[in-house]
Amino acid sequence: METVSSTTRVQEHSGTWNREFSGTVTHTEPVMGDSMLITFSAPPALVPGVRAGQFVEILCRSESSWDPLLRRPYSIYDVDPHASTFTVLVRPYGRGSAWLCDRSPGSMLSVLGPLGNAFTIAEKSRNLLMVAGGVGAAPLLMLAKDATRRGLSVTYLLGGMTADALLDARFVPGEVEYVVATDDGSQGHHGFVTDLVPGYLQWADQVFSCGPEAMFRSLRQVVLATRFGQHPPVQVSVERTMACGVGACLGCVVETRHGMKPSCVDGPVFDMDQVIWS
Amino acid sequence: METVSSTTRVQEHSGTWNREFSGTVTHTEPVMGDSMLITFSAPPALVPGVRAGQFVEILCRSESSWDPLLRRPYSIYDVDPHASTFTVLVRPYGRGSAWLCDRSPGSMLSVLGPLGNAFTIAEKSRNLLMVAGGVGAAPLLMLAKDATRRGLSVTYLLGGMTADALLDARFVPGEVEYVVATDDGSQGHHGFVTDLVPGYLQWADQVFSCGPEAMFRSLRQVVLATRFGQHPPVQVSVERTMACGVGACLGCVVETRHGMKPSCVDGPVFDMDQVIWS
Amino acid sequence: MSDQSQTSTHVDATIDLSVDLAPRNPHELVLRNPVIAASGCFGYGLEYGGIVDVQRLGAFVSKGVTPKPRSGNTMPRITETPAGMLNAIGLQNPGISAFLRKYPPIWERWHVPALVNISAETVEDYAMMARRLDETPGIAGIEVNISCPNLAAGGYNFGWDPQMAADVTRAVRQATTLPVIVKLSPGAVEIAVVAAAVEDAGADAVSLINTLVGMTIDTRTRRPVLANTTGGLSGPAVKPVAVRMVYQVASTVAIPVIGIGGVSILGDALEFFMAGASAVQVGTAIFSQPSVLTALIDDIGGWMHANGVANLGEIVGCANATFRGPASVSNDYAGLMT
Amino acid sequence: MSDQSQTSTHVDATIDLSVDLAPRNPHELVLRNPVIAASGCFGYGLEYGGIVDVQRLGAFVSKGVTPKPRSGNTMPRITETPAGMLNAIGLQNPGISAFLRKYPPIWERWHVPALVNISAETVEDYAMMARRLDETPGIAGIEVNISCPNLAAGGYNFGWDPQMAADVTRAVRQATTLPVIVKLSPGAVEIAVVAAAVEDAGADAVSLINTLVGMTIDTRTRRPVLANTTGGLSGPAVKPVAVRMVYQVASTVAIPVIGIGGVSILGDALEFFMAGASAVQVGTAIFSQPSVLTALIDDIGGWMHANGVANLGEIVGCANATFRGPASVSNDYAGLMT
Ligand SMILES: Cc1cc2nc3c(=O)[nH]c(=O)nc-3n(C[C@H](O)[C@H](O)[C@H](O)COP(=O)(O)OP(=O)(O)OC[C@H]3O[C@@H](n4cnc5c(N)ncnc54)[C@H](O)[C@@H]3O)c2cc1C
Ligand SMILES: Cc1cc2nc3c(=O)[nH]c(=O)nc-3n(C[C@H](O)[C@H](O)[C@H](O)COP(=O)(O)OP(=O)(O)OC[C@H]3O[C@@H](n4cnc5c(N)ncnc54)[C@H](O)[C@@H]3O)c2cc1C
Ligand SMILES: Cc1cc2nc3c(=O)[nH]c(=O)nc-3n(C[C@H](O)[C@H](O)[C@H](O)COP(=O)(O)O)c2cc1C
Ligand SMILES: Cc1cc2nc3c(=O)[nH]c(=O)nc-3n(C[C@H](O)[C@H](O)[C@H](O)COP(=O)(O)O)c2cc1C
Ligand code: FES
Ligand code: FES
Repeated sequence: METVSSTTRVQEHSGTWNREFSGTVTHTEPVMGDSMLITFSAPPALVPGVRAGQFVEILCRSESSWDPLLRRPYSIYDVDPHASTFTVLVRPYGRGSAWLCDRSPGSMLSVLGPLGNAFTIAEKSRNLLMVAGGVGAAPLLMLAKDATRRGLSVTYLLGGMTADALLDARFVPGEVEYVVATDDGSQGHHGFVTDLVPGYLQWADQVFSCGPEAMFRSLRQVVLATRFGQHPPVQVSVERTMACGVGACLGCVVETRHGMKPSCVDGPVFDMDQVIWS
Repeated sequence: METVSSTTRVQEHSGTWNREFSGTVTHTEPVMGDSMLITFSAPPALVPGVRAGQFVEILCRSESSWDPLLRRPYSIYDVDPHASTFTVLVRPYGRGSAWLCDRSPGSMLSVLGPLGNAFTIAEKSRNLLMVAGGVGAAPLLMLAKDATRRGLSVTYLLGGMTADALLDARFVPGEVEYVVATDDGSQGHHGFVTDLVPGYLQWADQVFSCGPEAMFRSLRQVVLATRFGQHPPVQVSVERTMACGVGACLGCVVETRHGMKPSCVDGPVFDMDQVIWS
Repeated sequence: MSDQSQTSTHVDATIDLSVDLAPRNPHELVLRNPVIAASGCFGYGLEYGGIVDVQRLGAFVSKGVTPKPRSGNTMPRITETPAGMLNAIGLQNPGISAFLRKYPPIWERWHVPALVNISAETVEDYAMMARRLDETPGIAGIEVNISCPNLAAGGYNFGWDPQMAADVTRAVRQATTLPVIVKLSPGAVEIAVVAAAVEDAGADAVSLINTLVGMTIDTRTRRPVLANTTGGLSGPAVKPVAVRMVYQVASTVAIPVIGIGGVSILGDALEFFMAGASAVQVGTAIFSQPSVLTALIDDIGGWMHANGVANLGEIVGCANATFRGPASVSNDYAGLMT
Repeated sequence: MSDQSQTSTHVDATIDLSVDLAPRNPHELVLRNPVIAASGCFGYGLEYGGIVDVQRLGAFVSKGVTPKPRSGNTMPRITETPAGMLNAIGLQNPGISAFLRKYPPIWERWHVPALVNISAETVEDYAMMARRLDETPGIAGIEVNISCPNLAAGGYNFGWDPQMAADVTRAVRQATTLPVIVKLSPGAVEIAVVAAAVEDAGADAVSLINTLVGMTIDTRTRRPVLANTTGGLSGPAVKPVAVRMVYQVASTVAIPVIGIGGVSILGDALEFFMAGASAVQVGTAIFSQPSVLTALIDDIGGWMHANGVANLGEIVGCANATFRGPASVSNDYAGLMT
């Protein structure tokens, strides 16, 4: 199994020079406690090509300001080809995300994307396990929707600090088995989301994960201890500070068995066993 | 005649440590073409002491940004002691003013002030001539309101590029003789506002002016050629780039007969004949 | 604001914010807290009356004073840059004599230590000013601004050359028993070498950085914005350079280091402490938010409380594997801090 | 965007955006316009495919190449600072041999001139790379990055010392007839002295500035943010320093000067031209807004049109009373420009 870059494909679909665009916020909606779903317009040519796992880079400042300087990457949570919109799920954390969560319908956003590779569902896979932590929920929800649309079985595990920080079930397609864990036990399993994983490994053909690095580590422990063995069919979407988003600056590399790879182009999705976990 | 600093007085009125405050925008109103009247709340203790000619320094960036770095000074256009608000008149020009004109009711502003000295109406003065150019209209309108409230006669001359850029007469008290000039002749006198001044110099006991430096220069030509002679009772509010606003940085000095004076403390209002016009 | 003051009083009882910036000097220079208003950004301590409670500060440094009165540069003197500003005030000041008559008598009645920043173009003039300050009550210490052109060296900056910097330091040291802080120039190729030289020459502490030299051009007039052509760059923009230099200097000298450059919020001050600074100076940020000074004192106290840090010395230099700093002078746990 | 391109075609007919960056070199280095993508910020000219029309650029500079392959520094390698960023990529690159196999054959078919940025730790290695580039089609010129530690001088930076900078330049000059641009380090005390030295040693042009050295500390982990501890500061934050240095260098040398540092909008490019730069490089701004590159070309053309400037040379150095720059090489009206 290989994760493939869909960058080239998007280009073909979309004509040239327009992956840097200005999007108008059309809708914002609070979700997962203090996070925000932000929907904005995108050029029609860009929308159909998007695949789950890809991201956009958003400039989090007004035109009158040089600070904060760099774009922030956000996974694409959803696309709407009819309305020609992208949706991202943003947790207010530092300066950029706080600014972003303050936008309202009508606000303009400078967007670069879609960028990066995507999760890859193998042809023979029928049963997919998704393991999400926090805002890692975003790309996996898009993947879950794609998969159910294609008639595949999906179990979607989500971990959060408290019940309040979880994704309301109404956002998750009915066909998906949605199971949650909270650090404080206020909803679902009391503990880490990765505690739930062993129960599904017999069933799953592939595992997809997105969340904090610590979650990947325990996921890896769990997976390596099972039948999946040496080359587990696990794909993880990693998070690195990024600048360019296109492989030009080499600021976002991940150490893999084939060298230092820019996670904005050769990722953010990597086969778990290709990454050298430090 | 001397222009006096009212800084000390404000302090006494207001108690300590609160001239740096957070104001909530309560009202915005387009005026003079693309400019904006912005009204925001101020601590009640600060409002009654304000005198025409004083200014506030406003931080023109969001909390998530370090840029633009410095506060911008804006003349106080009006105060409302009952509502406990200040109003400023802002022309969108560069980065700071554009950001400011984008605020809407509910927005928070970081404000420092009132700062600076004020126009001084001599005890014996009955007839006051005000000569304003562009947003220089702001402090003089406050002065005109004060003066008419005290029963003095006021002629208020305002120059602008076009009719559109002038202050609508409804903003000017009825008692004030309001005369305008436009560069393009679209309203009032076709030419500079200073062309109108000679006709009023016999009548006026004092002249007050605020506007671009070039306007001061022609005002000075006009005044020096008249009965006012060597020590004309003319006060001008000058504009210098400022940083601290309190006399600490010496970035905003005006060269006067008594040396380099910080215009944020010893100004912005200066006796015209005290300034060394380069 | 009064809430914050109460918090800080509360916190003060359990934690120690004080710092000695001149451990080698019998006079010592103990500040109640590590927040100092920087030279040129706080006038003579009077200008922010009614806005900042100057008595709460760890100390303040007065505007640079020179042997003779100076009217400063022609205007414009300041301009804004991305997340920073340029200034070319040109050391407008009344000269050492008028200065001594006017300000120290006021400061003598204050709680807050007043540090006097001095600038000159010859070694002799630095020494002369130090001698006159030495005799004057109301002055807690001297900050020697060596980012000045050396007339004897054709205008080459004192602060760029270890030898010239040491000469100034030695002359000042001999002229006064007051605590002497030497303020380093970021224009030096290897600022740590200059720091080591002034340490050897008798400095009680070093402060850094002074401004970087920059300029901007008004594209409408096609002339430099500042009448002086170039100016000093300060503010958040320079902070990464300042933190790096503090880190390098603190790895090299054993005297206290005072961090300067872009300090605006708690996190900035902590960065400087962790890089090896025992105190920070705040300059440009005062212009944007005067309340930053007292807020920093409160916030540092609050952070120490929340993080179980009883004494600021515990974190000074903790990011720095090769830290030598003041702890190695006054106590012996510096080696444990990495 | 397509609108803008049309405008620019229109403007191109009446004004001349072209610039020769190597008037002393028989090969010459004539760019169609003065906008160059900076080294390390535009990969190998391929990465922004589908986003930036690379063929419209005046030129681009490829990521620094070294004698041997380098896997670069460990992560994190970049972090944001106020109006700037720090990078410590550590020159990740495939090494000169793999580089030569991979990229010049592609560039050979391109219209846009490809400039190759080289870094090394010995004079001999610089010369060796220059020799190998000289033999390779598809390369328009060499940019010599001298902000590198000189192994023979215990790691002292080549770019800080006029003599060491001249040594590198001379060695490269002797190894190639290609246009040679020497990229200066802002760490030098007097960058104009280094510029004069490399001019004498045979540089066709100088480019400046490379990044300033900075660092930031993660106050939660209490460790430097970058795995490498320090990194290079770039972006709008450094622009005032860069403009000042370009101004000083352009007053000193007669070869073309290429301005680098924070260029993000038309006004920034104009500042550098007026300070004495014949062209600009754009680095960090590409990350925030890739369209900046072609927008700048359009906007410079539009500005020249609106301001009656037919040839960019008319404004190069116009803010600079002591400008010596390229006009004094290629024509004789430099003296009229102040
Ligand atoms: C491929 C990719 C996809 C992403 N998708 C999403 C998404 O869907 N939703 C979402 O909310 N975020 C997502 N992120 C994270 C996002 O890009 C920002 O990093 C995040 O919003 C914080 O940015 P900020 O400007 O608010 O914080 P900053 O102001 O940049 O950071 C504040 C402080 O936190 C530190 N910091 C910043 N980011 C992190 C981090 N991730 N972990 C730990 N410390 C950090 C900084 O060093 C700084 O000290 C994604 C990141 C990547 C690389
Ligand atoms: C005492 C005082 C009172 C003021 N009162 C008012 C007021 O009531 N209403 C109002 O709209 N403005 C007023 N101003 C001007 C105001 O402070 C700002 O300078 C103005 O809003 C422009 O700021 P900006 O951030 O938009 O422009 P910036 O981004 O700071 O400037 C954009 C460009 O214009 C240049 N520039 C900035 N200001 C000026 C200027 N004044 N003249 C020429 N070039 C300039 C800058 O150098 C820069 O190149 C006052 C200024 C002073 C000193
Ligand atoms: C307007 C202004 C005036 C200054 N005057 C002096 C001075 O007289 N003497 C001095 O040593 N430093 C002077 N400085 C430098 C500051 O003390 C400080 O070193 C520098 O601004 C960096 O700190 P900051 O980023 O917090 O401002 C001045 C700085 C500014 C902005
Ligand atoms: C991520 C990154 C990588 C860089 N790599 C190189 C390099 O390999 N060689 C070099 O000479 N300069 C390199 N630079 C410096 C830039 O070319 C440029 O000189 C500097 O960033 C200042 O310009 P800017 O402010 O426009 O970015 C790099 C800069 C960045 C931000
Ligand atoms: S963000 Fe620049 S290479 Fe990935
Ligand atoms: S703005 Fe600082 S002295 Fe006036």
